[in-house]
Amino acid sequence: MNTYPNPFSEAISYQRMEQYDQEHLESLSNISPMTRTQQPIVTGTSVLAVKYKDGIMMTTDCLASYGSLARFKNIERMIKVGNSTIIGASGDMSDFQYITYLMDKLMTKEYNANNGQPLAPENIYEYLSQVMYQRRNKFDPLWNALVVGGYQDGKSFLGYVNLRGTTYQSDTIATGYGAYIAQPLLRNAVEKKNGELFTEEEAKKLLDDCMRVLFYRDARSLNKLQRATVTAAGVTISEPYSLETEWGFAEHIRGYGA
Amino acid sequence: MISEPIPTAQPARQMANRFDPYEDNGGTTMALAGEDFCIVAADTRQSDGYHINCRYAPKAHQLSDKTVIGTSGFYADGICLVKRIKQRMEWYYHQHDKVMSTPALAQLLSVMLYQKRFFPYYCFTILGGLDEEGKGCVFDYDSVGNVERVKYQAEGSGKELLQPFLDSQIGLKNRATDDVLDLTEEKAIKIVKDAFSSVTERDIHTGDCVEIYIIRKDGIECEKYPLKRD
Amino acid sequence: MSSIGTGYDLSSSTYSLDGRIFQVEYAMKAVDNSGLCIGLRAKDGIVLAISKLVHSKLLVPKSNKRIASVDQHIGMVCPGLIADGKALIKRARAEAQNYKDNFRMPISGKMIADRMGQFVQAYTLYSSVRPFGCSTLIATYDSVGPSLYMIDPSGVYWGYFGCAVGKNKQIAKAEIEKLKLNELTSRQAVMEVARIMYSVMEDDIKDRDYEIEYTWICDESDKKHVEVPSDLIEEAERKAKESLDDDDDDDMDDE
Amino acid sequence: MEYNGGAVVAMVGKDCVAIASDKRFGLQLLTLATDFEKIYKMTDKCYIGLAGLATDVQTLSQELKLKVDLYKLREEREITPKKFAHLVSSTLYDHRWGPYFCEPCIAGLDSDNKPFICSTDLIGCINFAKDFVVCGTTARELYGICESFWEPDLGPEELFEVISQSLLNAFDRDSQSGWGAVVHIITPDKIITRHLKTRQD
Amino acid sequence: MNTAPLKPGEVSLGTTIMAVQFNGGVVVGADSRTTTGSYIANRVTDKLTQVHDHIFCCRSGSAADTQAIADIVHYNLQLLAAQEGEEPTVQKAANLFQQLVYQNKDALSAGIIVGGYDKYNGGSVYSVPLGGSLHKQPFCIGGSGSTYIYGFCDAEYKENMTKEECVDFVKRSVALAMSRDGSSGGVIRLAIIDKNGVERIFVPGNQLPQFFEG
Amino acid sequence: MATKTGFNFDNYQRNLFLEHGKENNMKLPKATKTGTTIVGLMFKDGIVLGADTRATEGPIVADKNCEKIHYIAPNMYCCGAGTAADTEMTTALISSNIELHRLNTGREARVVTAMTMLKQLLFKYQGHIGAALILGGVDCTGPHLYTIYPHGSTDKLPYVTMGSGSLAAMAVFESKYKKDLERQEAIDLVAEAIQAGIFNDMGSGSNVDVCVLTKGKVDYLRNYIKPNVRKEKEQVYKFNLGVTPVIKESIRNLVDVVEVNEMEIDQ
Repeated sequence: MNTYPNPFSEAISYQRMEQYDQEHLESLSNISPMTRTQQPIVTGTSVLAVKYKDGIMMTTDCLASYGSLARFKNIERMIKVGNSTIIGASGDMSDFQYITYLMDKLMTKEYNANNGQPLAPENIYEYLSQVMYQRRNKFDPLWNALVVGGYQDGKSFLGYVNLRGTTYQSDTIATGYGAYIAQPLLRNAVEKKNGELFTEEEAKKLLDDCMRVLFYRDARSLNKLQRATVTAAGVTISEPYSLETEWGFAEHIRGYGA
Repeated sequence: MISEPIPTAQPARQMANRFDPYEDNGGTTMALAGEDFCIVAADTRQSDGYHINCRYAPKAHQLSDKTVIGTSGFYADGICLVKRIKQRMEWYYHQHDKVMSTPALAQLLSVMLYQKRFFPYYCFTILGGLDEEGKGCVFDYDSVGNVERVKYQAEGSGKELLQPFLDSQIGLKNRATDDVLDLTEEKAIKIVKDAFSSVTERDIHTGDCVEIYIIRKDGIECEKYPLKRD
Repeated sequence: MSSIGTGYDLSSSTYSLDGRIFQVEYAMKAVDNSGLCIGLRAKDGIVLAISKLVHSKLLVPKSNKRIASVDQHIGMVCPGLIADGKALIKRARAEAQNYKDNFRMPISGKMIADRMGQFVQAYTLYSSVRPFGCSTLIATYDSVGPSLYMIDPSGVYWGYFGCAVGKNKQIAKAEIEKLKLNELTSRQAVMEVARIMYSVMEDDIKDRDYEIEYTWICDESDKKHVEVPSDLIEEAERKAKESLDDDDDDDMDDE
Repeated sequence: MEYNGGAVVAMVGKDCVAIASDKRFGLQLLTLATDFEKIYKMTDKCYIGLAGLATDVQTLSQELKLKVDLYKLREEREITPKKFAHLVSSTLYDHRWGPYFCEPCIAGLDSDNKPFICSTDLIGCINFAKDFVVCGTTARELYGICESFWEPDLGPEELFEVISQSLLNAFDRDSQSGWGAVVHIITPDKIITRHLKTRQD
Repeated sequence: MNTAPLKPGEVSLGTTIMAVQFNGGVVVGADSRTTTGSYIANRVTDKLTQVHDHIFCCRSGSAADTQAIADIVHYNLQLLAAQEGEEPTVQKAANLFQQLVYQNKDALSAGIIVGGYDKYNGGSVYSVPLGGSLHKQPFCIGGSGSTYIYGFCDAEYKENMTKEECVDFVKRSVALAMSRDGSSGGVIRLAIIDKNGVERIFVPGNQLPQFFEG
Repeated sequence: MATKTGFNFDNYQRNLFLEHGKENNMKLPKATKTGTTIVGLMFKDGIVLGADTRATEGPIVADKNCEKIHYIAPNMYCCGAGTAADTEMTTALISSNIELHRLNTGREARVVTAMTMLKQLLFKYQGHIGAALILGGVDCTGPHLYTIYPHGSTDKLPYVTMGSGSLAAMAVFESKYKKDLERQEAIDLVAEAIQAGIFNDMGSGSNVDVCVLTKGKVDYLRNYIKPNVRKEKEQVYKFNLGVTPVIKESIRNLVDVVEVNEMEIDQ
């Protein structure tokens, strides 16, 4: 039997297309405020920080990755805020630069007010936590895990906040892969000291040891680091330096089995 | 794997396409009401997946001389909720020149949770304290503000593990004999400690330390009881 | 300013017959009534100073600052009507932040002066508003180096090596002109400012309670606008008073 | 698991073991029967409790019973609980890629009357425990309460009270199990079976 | 997509691999990083697999797949050598690899470079990329890190290099790729294959050639 | 009766239907996983293997003291992480095959043989058998240590870790490993690595198992360290007898109780 093409089919399909387009557009516009969410693009890896005798010590490497590409190797991932606080960031670098700007804005406001009561690290941490939490409420998070370290009036402060506004304070903090790789070593070292604080040398060695392990095991890390301290003397961020690494044991490994 | 020749470097896509605003930081809270006292307890572990963020991140917060709140679930939401309640209490205090009572707080909390019905606080809340008559009271919430006044309640990651135990020991359920509950403060604290140590054995999200708030008419005491850290 | 308004002075949107805007000129009078304010640009920075009467013994000493920071590298003082000055400072801060919001860099001295000049000038155009009753001294230290600007109520602004506003400004200006500002360090400039302040104010202050505020922005202050260290102020004021006493002695000798 | 619901628990006592289950048979939240016991006798002194999809519970219990009986015919001796556990394990692992939807608990006394309990997951990973094992939709509740109530060296009657109280209070907090319970206490010389009075909601 | 993507949790050789002919033989080289996600599961992997006395393969892609293929080829070449009574040619080895990869292209993710020496052809290099095609080349690079050094290699490669020049070329190329590719890193392993046999060279991670970092 | 060997796929289609069918969305019960920290270390005279002892079902601890170091042969042991049943059955199967191999050849099996068997088995199942293994042993060619991933890839290294706690454990190894450690140093280092997993990874917990393999000798140190013993409970929850409501009771006697008359015995 022959079949005849439906003379209206084209019209119908056209109509349907239109309808589809309309619906499609509507659905797009409906979800558009929710789909603003991005993903991290240029990213930094772990931040490590510990409390020690004189204050806070923090370390990051100098790498910003673009996916698996080691794109920028001279990035500073720690910023000084005021004279007694430092912020270290892992995650998206554009968001971190925005946070840097926010901090500058906040500190300029404080500077202008000149009220004789400089913002304490706790205050900066609280502000930052609120910013992070409010941005997650807008489904437009700042894609970072941040560590705030500070030292003021003889008290050390160390706090963590991430893209969802989750916060905690601890004697040792590590973000990114550091949370899995370095944090066990840091906690162990703290427990071994039995409540005593690290000396500067001990803290340096501990963080360097952790960064070395991270360099061995984190594919987004670089052996070019910076170390920052916050003490009664203020904030210092060191020049980039490298660590000694060990590869000798691998020379005689051959193959994967037989 | 990364397929052999990549045309250009691709940005990382390790995160889910759509941002998930929630995180489950785990933790167990419980409260029980005695005749003239109330106990609110919460463990202090904050976790994310299999990772322990922090061994001491308090989940129970004192709101007044008569009220303590415990929240578990998403830590940031819990903290935000507690902050907002404290603010509302402050306003109430300045308007009425008195501290908000526990039942009034309980109602307020329900409203505040329901206000975020369509973007809820992902936290499981328990409010414990003394009511206007000085009797212990416990209010239990779901994440969108359903509230119930109960004698005892567990919430959070260890809820299912803990609740039957309380049913048996405080609710005296399923007993053929006429057992009478003589719940003294010491006994209640013992039960709370055992409850948490049992939950810690089996629930991976609970551990490190439990903070036990004992609310009496002459004030609140907080006792820390260490738990296993594995 | 001897002319009488004769009806052309009721609005800043109205010129007088000889092409003047009396409201603006009156505003300048308001500035002249202010306590003396001096800005000096030395070779490595800028010093700002302003004297002010303390209206009441109940005020906390050194409170009610007149010199404000607009950004870390910008100091600003508005001799004249205090409230007008506050409004200008607020505006300047907004301008500085706005510049940063857009360009993520600190605003230059030239730009902030220009923006503020335009703002002040806008208030000379409309019948519904009153020109600002204050001048504005802006001290900045940016990538080009230290610079000092002064905006008067008409909105006109110039860059200066040294300027003085307020009571006895003519005498102060004459004193400033004697200085070799290109060779002066900021520290020396503080000394000079204190000396001029005391010598010029002499008569007014004899029996009234006053304070002088000093701020600077120079290499020593890390290019940030801060108050001059108190030990330096003390030293400067002590020397200023000594030289005054010398002058008095001289006067006596003359008599 | 959640389709039919169910709770099984087994505990070790002093020279005795106990195994208990609820009696509900449901279709999700709808209760169809309240006489569905999930514990099956394998040998005189070895019982297995199976929680999970009812059809698999029955199929698996019959398959296991067949294997146990064949073992007896072939070997002319009773299978010991431990061997039985491995039998269950390998039976389940056979179905690694299409598993039976059920989790067994095994309780028994071996030839020296030493208590033995264990449970396995649905693909046969054995969990040898020295205190108690649980499975079914009420597992979380049971884990919590047993952890508090169980003590070493309980006599048969004490063990009965502990396992019963654990089970009753646990499944009262689980909507998918309950409606009666049965407890078997296995001692060297007798098996005591008790049916418990429970809430019927 | 007709090649298998990596299965969840699979271990991958993000990898930079390379083989270059010189007058008298070939040099094969590789980094030593094996990753799961961005965790480095093995930082000193040996990705140069000897499949016969004078034949090597460099593996990139799924570790499991490439190991399985290499094992099979290794077995077959030994069998072949015994049957034919002489060493297999590099081309034969390459053909075996090509067959395996092509016939199982929907199940495998393996990019392989075969390099070796035989008495008929001297040193030769073959590439077997993802789909299972076979390409004879004077030099060949592969793996995720290779994308960063195509330009460098094209610019620097010269025909008829001496052994020393060739080793230096491979070392610098692999080091450059490792410095930019997060999935490559660790140490550089090299093997020089010529008529005299195999010489292995090991460059530890702290003695890599240095380049601009910024 | 002909016995079928290998896996039984009878329920496969049915389960697909139950889980994904039109009106069904039954959840498959969770198989027991061992989140796990397992490690292996080569020292002067042999191999030290280590494991924690926690098995989990989702967020619940299913077994507090399970054994994750499995026997393969008298000179070989294997730690398993991943799906518990898979590690259990895979190692048991290979163990049995190695034993047959030993009987066939009349020689002690080599570690590399077991490794090859394991990797070929796991590769065959393309990662669906969720077993991540650390194989250690000493044979006539000396000590050997391998990791085998679920997809069938292997690594040969002097120190290895696997499981959810592998990062924590590896951190310890990377910062403290040295070549040619003494036996006790090696055991201590392994114990420290496992404890890093136990205390920092929630998938790992309870006790430390250690297995030391040297030429001709195996020391299986079950529960070598017990850092997580539960504290004494605050009180004992004993119930009065008769507290539970009973509807009916039946007793099945296993022993016939016969009244024996002493007199009759005497006769």
